[in-house]
Amino acid sequence: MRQQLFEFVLQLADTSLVLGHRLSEWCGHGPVLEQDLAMANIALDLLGETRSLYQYAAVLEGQGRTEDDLAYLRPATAYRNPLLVEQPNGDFAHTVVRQFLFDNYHYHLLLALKDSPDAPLAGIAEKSVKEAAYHLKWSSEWLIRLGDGTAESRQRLDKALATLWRYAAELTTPTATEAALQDLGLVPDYGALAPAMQAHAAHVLAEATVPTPQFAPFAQRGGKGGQHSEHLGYLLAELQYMQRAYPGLTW
Amino acid sequence: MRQQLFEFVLQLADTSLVLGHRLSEWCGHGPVLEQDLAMANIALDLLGETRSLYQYAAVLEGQGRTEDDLAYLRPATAYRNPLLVEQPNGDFAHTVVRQFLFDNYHYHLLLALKDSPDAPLAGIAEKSVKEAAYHLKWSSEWLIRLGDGTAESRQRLDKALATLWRYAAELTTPTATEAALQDLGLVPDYGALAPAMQAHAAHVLAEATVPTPQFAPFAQRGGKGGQHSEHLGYLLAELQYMQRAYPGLTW
Amino acid sequence: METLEKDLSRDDQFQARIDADVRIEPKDWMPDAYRKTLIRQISQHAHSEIVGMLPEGNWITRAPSLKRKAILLAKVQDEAGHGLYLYSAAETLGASRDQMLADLHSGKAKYSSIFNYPTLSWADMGCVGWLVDGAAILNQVPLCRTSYGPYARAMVRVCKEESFHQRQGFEIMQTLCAGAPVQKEMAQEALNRWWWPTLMMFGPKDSESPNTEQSMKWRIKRFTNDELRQKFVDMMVPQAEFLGLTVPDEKAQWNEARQAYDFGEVDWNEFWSVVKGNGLCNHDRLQARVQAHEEGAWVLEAALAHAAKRAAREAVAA
Amino acid sequence: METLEKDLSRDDQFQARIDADVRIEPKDWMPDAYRKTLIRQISQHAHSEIVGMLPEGNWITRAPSLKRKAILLAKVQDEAGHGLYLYSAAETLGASRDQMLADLHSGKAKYSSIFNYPTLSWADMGCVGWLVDGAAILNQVPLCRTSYGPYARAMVRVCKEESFHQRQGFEIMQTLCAGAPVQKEMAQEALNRWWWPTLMMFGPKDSESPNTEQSMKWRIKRFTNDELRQKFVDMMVPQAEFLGLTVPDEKAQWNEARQAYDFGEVDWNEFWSVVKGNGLCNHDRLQARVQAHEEGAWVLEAALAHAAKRAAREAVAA
Repeated sequence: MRQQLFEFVLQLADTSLVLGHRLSEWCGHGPVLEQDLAMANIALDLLGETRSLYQYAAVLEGQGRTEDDLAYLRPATAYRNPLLVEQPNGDFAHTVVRQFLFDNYHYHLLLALKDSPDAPLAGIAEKSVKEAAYHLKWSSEWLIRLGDGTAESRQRLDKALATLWRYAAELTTPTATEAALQDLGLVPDYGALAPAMQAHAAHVLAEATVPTPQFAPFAQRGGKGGQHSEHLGYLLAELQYMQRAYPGLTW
Repeated sequence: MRQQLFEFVLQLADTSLVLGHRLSEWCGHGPVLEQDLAMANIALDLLGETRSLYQYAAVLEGQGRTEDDLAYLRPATAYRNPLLVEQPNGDFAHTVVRQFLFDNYHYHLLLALKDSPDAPLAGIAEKSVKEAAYHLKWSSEWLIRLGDGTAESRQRLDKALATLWRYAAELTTPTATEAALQDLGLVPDYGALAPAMQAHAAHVLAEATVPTPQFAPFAQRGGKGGQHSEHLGYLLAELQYMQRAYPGLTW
Repeated sequence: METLEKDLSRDDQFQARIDADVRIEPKDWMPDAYRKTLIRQISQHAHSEIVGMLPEGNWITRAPSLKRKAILLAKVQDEAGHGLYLYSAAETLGASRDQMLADLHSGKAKYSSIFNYPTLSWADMGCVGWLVDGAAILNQVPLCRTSYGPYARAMVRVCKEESFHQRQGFEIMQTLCAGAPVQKEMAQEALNRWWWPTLMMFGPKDSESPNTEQSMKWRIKRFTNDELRQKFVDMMVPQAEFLGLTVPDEKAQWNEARQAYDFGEVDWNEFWSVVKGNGLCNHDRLQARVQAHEEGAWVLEAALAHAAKRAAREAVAA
Repeated sequence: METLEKDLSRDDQFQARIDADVRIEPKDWMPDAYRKTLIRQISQHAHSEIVGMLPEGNWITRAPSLKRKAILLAKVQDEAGHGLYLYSAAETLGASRDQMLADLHSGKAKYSSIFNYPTLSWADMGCVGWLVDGAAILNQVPLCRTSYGPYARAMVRVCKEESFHQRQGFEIMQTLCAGAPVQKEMAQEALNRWWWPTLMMFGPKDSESPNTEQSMKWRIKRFTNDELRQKFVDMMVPQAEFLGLTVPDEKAQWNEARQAYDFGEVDWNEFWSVVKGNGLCNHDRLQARVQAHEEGAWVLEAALAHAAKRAAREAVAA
């Protein structure tokens, strides 16, 4: 059980780290200063959550590894983030759609996780759920603006939805580890999260005047099992460069 | 003298490695299959030259370092390539202009270097100059096609020239090391290369119907002294990742 | 009625040439179905070479030594070359490269599904060479004797280079397996990912492969999918053992009675799902090709415009 | 004649308020030259914050620990915030953000030349915090008492955060200097590159700085360039010594008679060359800003279009 919880916490940590990394790539290059700030802010929240999760994972593992060991010294095939979050930024519409799909899952997951009988995990969720609520508000509002904005923004949004929707299902498709933890009641039943997630998505898409995308037969998964897209390797080469180049030092 | 020759050979090796890396980024993404092949071919030639140069540099240094140690285990600030070759690929016009500026220098340098009294260096130059002649032919022909092609190709070429011409002067501006080796007659006087280089550039630009760009006051230099643009760090993070992540292994 | 008999007789004559192992050449008469089948197969093969540049191209900039980088770059360059002469072979049948590319980009034409799997570690460069090229060679060696001349001659060259590539891939695996524990783990992890997809490279089971019979009759194909798959397993299981690796299939055991390896059932759901576009990389691969083509269009236009200008100038000068 | 006298008297009154250290507020009358000088200075300052995000943003994805990554990201975010409230301060003088950005993108408006130097190693994050923010604070602390109210209040907040950033930068340097030899070398190498450019941050020599007198009279400026540069050297040379580093200037020696550090001559050719656009990163920095602006234009348009649609719907509903 401890091993499974370790794996699950690691999966969450990898997910926040990778998405935070992607958002931080926008820093200094955002479409307007206010949104540059907003994305840096979300990246910072995710990074904070990442650190708490890795620290807890390190405790669960009990092998003396640190948060930095876990983040910087594992190869791509050991990373457990779902495919969605490693997808490149693309244009702002891609970033917004990726964020919306993640936030809708992340917020509802944390909302349930904060009642987990595992106190440390519940504590992290309790702290992060407030931030996640703000993230979901931000990405929902932007999805609406882009959908119900100009012809160009709508076209870009449609393309982003067509590209990214296929990665949504993996978020709530339990791995064997997640299923085992769900049976133990440590992790919420994803099926139980679905109505609230679907209701929110339906509301936002309706406001955005966008029909719900249908990509069921093309749902992509693999990342949570270590089967990633080729994008992750480049991301990690950059993220891990310093720790790889100068092993064992203090910064 | 041996130390200076080591530095010079290292500078040439870094230069070929970095430009070859840039060209190889096109592999599988070239504008047409034939040019994909041509760029891979040039990249391969440059990589071959790189290896000969690093191997010779390692001998000159006499510290037991290998070609891979020299390529994979030095930070950006220790790299000695001129700024031109680390500039990103941009569109095909940028790649062609970067290549033309480099080839025009590289070919004429090797042509003179093959008469260097330093036998190993002369040997490397002798082998590479034939390849460099082909490279210069390729980039010259493409510069002409783009300049005297369509309105769009001309516009893209002009933009590439405006962006990259400022990096040309560094190639033939001797560093203290180069000047010392020139005094010793081991390295050709760059001033003596200038007429042939200028004549070739003038001929190609005329065929391309492009006026010679004038950017003298904005000539950029620094790379040969270790002052790079921020592009090099990312390139090296990728290039060096495996050796950094798994130090000391055989592949 | 006369025409029909004449056609029948042409068909018979054609088949007689095939049966006598006489090569069909571009100018020879051939049945439409033969031509279409060949165009589909050769262009698909050409597309596979071009798309196949991407998973290996993905590691050129990150190769762990300069020597490996040079070998890998040369290999990917060879694949571009294979693509070029396969497109040329298809052109001898009346297909145009533009149309073949348009079919690739629209999703109408296929390429080998194996390239819809990602390359995630350096060991994948070993597995792609050793297993993927190994399977390709088994598929392709019989094609050196295929009935259509230009295709057969192209395949002779392709197979020669492929077997060189395959040895390089095996050598990468050998080096990893003789290296540090972390390298051997990397090799095993890659084998785990690539084993089943390479078994799929031989196509559906014979019972699900309706075209096999006609293709064999035309000597475009000389072995069935299942025959080749068995041959592959029989070849690779001992090689994996030699490397000290384990193929991820508990059923892969020597069968003394059959004098062959038994092996488990391929996940055909996954096979069809990837064929239909749902592999991890289908979208990215096609996107990369389409993008290269669209973003490169102006280059080709410029080259054509310049050639036309030059020709006009030379005409005036003459 | 009467108007002129009235204006003169307004000018006198204005100067009298300045001399009495009374804050000028947006609705107060002010001379055109004062307004223009302030708009130029504040917008330049805002641009510097925004362009200044780039050299540090360059290391966010490569920060060597999660903690340092979080600190750096927060710092760059603060800079975006500074940019925002400095643009607001300039807007109180009648400048529009659109116009200020257009001037930045066309090259008409300047930003601090220090950001035209590249960040090449992690130690640069230390030097930028320690030296660049250190120099900025010396330039900016007097601005907390500057005569124009909104600017002065913005600077109070900016300076508070900057001094926090400066301490973080120094801490990076301390960690490097207390670390492995390779880390200390990295710190020294970065100091060698940043030392002289930071001395240039105080602007040209007083004898070459014609605007200083008027700016001091208006209390937009309170110390001369050379005074601040001396103050900086006097502060930083001992800090470098404390770190065990050597500033790259043999002339940097304590002068007992002056009770100050002597130091060498700044390379003013380099200074003017970078100001004129010839720094290593001028082109890339401006390009990055222009590109973000151009590629982001559709986002702003969409937001405005949506707001208009929503307002129209609400008007109908009301």
